[in-house]
Amino acid sequence: MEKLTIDDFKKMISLALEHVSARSDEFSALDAVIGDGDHGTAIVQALKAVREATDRGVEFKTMLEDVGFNVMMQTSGSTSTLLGGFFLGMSDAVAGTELTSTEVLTMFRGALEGVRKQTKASKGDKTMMDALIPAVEAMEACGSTDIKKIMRVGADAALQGSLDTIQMKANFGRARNYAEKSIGFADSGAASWACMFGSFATALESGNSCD
Amino acid sequence: MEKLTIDDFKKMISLALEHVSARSDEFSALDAVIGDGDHGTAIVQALKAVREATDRGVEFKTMLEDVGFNVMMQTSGSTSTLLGGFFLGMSDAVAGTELTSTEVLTMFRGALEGVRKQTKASKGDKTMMDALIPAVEAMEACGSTDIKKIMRVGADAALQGSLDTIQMKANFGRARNYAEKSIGFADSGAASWACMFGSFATALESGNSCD
Amino acid sequence: MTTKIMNKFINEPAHITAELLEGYVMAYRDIVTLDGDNTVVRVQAKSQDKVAIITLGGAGHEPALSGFVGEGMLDCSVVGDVFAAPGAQRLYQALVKFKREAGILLVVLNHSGDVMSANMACQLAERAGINVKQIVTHEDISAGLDTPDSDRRGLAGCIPLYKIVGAAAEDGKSLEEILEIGERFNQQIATLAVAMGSCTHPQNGVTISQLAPGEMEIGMGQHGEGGGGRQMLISADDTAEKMVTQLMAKIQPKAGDKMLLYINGVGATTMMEMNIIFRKACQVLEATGASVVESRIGEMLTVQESAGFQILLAKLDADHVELLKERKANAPFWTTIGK
Amino acid sequence: MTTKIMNKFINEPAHITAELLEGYVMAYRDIVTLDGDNTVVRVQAKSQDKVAIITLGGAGHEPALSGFVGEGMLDCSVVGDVFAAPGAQRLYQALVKFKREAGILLVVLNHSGDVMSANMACQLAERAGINVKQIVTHEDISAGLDTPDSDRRGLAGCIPLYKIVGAAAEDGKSLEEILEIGERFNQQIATLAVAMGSCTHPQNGVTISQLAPGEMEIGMGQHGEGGGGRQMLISADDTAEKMVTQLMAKIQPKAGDKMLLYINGVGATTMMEMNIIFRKACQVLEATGASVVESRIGEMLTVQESAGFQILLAKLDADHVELLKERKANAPFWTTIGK
Ligand SMILES: Nc1ncnc2c1ncn2[C@@H]1O[C@H](COP(=O)(O)OP(=O)(O)O)[C@@H](O)[C@H]1O
Ligand SMILES: Nc1ncnc2c1ncn2[C@@H]1O[C@H](COP(=O)(O)OP(=O)(O)O)[C@@H](O)[C@H]1O
Ligand SMILES: [Mg+2]
Ligand SMILES: [Mg+2]
Ligand SMILES: [Mg+2]
Ligand SMILES: [Mg+2]
Repeated sequence: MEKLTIDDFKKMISLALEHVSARSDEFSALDAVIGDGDHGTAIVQALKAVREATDRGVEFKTMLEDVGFNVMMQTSGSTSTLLGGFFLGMSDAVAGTELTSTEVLTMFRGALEGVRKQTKASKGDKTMMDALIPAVEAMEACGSTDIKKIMRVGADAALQGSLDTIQMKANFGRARNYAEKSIGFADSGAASWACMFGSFATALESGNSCD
Repeated sequence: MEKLTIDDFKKMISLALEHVSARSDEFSALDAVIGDGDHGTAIVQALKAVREATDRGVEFKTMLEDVGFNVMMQTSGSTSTLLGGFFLGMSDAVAGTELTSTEVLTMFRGALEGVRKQTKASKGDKTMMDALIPAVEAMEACGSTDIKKIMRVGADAALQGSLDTIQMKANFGRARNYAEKSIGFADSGAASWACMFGSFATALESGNSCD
Repeated sequence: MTTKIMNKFINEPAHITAELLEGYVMAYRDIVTLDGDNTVVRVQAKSQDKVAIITLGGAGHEPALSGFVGEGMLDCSVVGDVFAAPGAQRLYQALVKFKREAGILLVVLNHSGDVMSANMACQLAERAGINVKQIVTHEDISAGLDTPDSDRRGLAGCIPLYKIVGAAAEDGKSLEEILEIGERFNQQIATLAVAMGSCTHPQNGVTISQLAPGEMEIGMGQHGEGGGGRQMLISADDTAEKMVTQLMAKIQPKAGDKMLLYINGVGATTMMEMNIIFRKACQVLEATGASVVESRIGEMLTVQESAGFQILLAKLDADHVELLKERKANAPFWTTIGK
Repeated sequence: MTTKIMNKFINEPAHITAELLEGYVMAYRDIVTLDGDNTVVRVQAKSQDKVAIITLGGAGHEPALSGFVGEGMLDCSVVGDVFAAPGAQRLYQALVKFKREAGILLVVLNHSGDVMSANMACQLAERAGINVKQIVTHEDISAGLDTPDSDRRGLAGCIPLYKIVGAAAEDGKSLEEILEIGERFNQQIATLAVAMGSCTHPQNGVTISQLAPGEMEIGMGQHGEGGGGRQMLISADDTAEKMVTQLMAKIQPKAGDKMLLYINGVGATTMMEMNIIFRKACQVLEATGASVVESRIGEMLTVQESAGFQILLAKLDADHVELLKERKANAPFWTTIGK
């Protein structure tokens, strides 16, 4: 797979919404352990707003900007700004109606930068960054030009990163106050973002529409 | 037993406080079914105030007035006024340091009148009146001049009256709002007043100090 | 009855009332103070030529009743133990303190303990030549619309009444005038309570009128005593509509009427929920063409940690609106800037 | 996590925030109104030449934060969903509406969602030439006395801050002056929370940070997130003493200091209990020779039906006392008559 079209991107988002929705209760439960128990609700709402804006998109830069603002307009909580930053960062990095594999990498690097504008959290702080950073780094490191392959490598790294949070002590977000007691459960955001990256990869692999 | 002395009266009150305290939780439980669950606490507090004032008494009229006011000063709730009225009514009816059997009857008739000034409840309304009215009526009807005997007759009638409340529907006090649902449990006040009358009788029968 | 572990921040249960009143007057020392045990009075007494407004009632309903002692509302509240009317003798002593030519208005909630204490205290007061009149509140409609006044309880409706008679007294009106204004309001207000989840009596740990999870009871009393029927929990909108419809049957609002609509939280129910209830209640009410000119949502008269609330609905006359909204009041739990 | 039967008066969970805000502005229509979704503003706008005060935060904490919109306090609150910061874009739109020469002060509670939304909105606002400054509150001491500001949460301490900066803005002070007054207060206030019994998230029924009956936790956060250590319930006096001693270690009151002492109820804990807590806290505090000149007991910032409370302790400078007590405020949940 050498090009990523707007339609491909729409499929990625659709499948992410579907999979994340199916596991929503699990993410809320994780958030209840060391947060306020609403991450499942929040991430589903946010992805709905993402999908709504993606649906009306025809060009990457404007669509991704629209997505970022729509998420921050329609939804609430940390996830609103983090996911808003993610898509605004993508929008800053790319343009057009089709992306090459290099542009896809640029887009995800932009996404990471966009999130970094919102939070100082880095790897090891037990946040969604523990899924996102390894994912982007692995995608860049894999050396392939097959977008399908690149996405799967990112997804696997995100999943591993999310599992790694189980042993971490939280330093950011509401969970910080639990300190040592936060060890033993995955971070809800890392888990949901890993699920999202997994869906991105599957959507490209399956080839058929996922709605 | 032909005379009731101040000391006898003090013994009656002491034993009533002792017995009612022992059954306090039961009276609160009954009050919880159709009231606010505090009658046990209330009647014990009230009898403590009664005893405190009785302890310093040397003459019936002044002692009983002091008792009435002390109850209404130191304690709270319906019981405060009902018991206050009971002793003020006694005070209105008798005087001296010893009472004959006729005077004892007059005293209890006065007590009933004192309570009647406070409430319009009568027999069958599922209140403490269902213990008090039968008690006073039975004492007057029994024809004996033995104060011990009179007191026991009153106690038995109070007990029977209190048991009769189980089948009654409440018309007075907080319990009124329960209407039909109030049937099946004794009224807490009837139960505690019956206990008090029972203690009065036992105190005279036992002869020995009960503290 | 069940006794559960008592999840309350208290010390010796027998000291609850004394300690809570002490804490309360410490926190609001600019406005209220204790004058003898269990008697809360204003720091800056109202002038002697005006009618004094006194009330009485058990503790455990905070901020009621003492939260409303202050300029433009109550001069004095005489407090009983938790859920218990104060003794008549204590109330009588307060009447003696506030004895004055202008007279005293005693506001009594219709609960048998309070009524008995008030009656006995007034008997004693009359003998002492004290000019005191009673208003008995009885706005609970749960016993049925045709039930005589004496058989209906007084719920949180006493609170706007305090504001109305308090402002009238501050205006210098006579005892007879104030009585008339207050009784007129009394006839035009109705309250209905709903409970969901019970409370624990803080002195003996007894759970009063237990409700199963998912159950609610409309017509609940102010001490957890039951009332109307139990039913499964329904939505906020359905609850609000059901309750306000019953209240409207009593008050009969018409187009152009000026209404008071309060939601009084009794404990655990959140203001979030009460806002949602108010929304629907107000919509249903205003569909008649009547308009809500005075509203409040909050915990005014509570029942420990019970879940539930009371809806208060009243038709206001022009003088009631003025006294409620345009006269200054400065009590710890009720401040009106006034005009 | 456990999901229990949700004993709440709500309708469709997804509509909670919209409906509660609708009900709220209906009840207090003289004072507040909605200006777009989730944005509460004053009915009578402050004049353009004065600094506007805006805050943001999740719903589910009623009466906070929107309860404090009104003359002399907030001009606007931007509300997120239950326990969730509003999106940055929505907040940015409020900043656009309140754009003015005099500038905008944005009061942000230190919670990562709120901080992230505020930062992004301020980035957008700067690009649009809007003059906005932030004050971030972080008075929770549960993370330890030496913990940097950025790692401490903002609890109910924002509420007296709203009064102080709101009054300063109404006085016509400049944005820089207001910022200085507010930051000075911010450094002199400390808050500590205790929880007993958990709450249910009203949208998903999840029970947050469950505590066993008879257990309590000092240092609890504002959304049921845990904090300090759990322990068995102790008496009210011991709890108050323990908490106020920790607060005093931070604030260091000395003889002659003028203090603020508030008890903020978070839900199910009764005002009866809070009065008892206040009594002891005040006694311990005043034993230092400092005196409490400003106090409140009540539910200001709640956490659904959680049991527990927060103690707020601050040392007040002369201007803080004046702004708190002598300036008029007229918000639905905060009225000061003023001098
Ligand atoms: N400051 C932060 N930096 C990075 N990630 C964060 C931060 N705050 C929260 N998160 C992420 O967001 C997740 C919680 O999201 P959510 O429950 O939707 O937000 P909220 O904390 O506002 O309730 C956390 O598990 C974490 O992964
Ligand atoms: N109006 C009344 N007339 C007669 N007895 C009453 C009346 N009100 C209450 N009682 C009696 O008092 C009992 C309740 O007493 P208590 O619990 O101490 O008072 P309260 O109802 O104030 O909590 C009732 O069971 C009943 O026997
Ligand atoms: Mg969360
Ligand atoms: Mg009782
Ligand atoms: Mg009682
Ligand atoms: Mg949240």
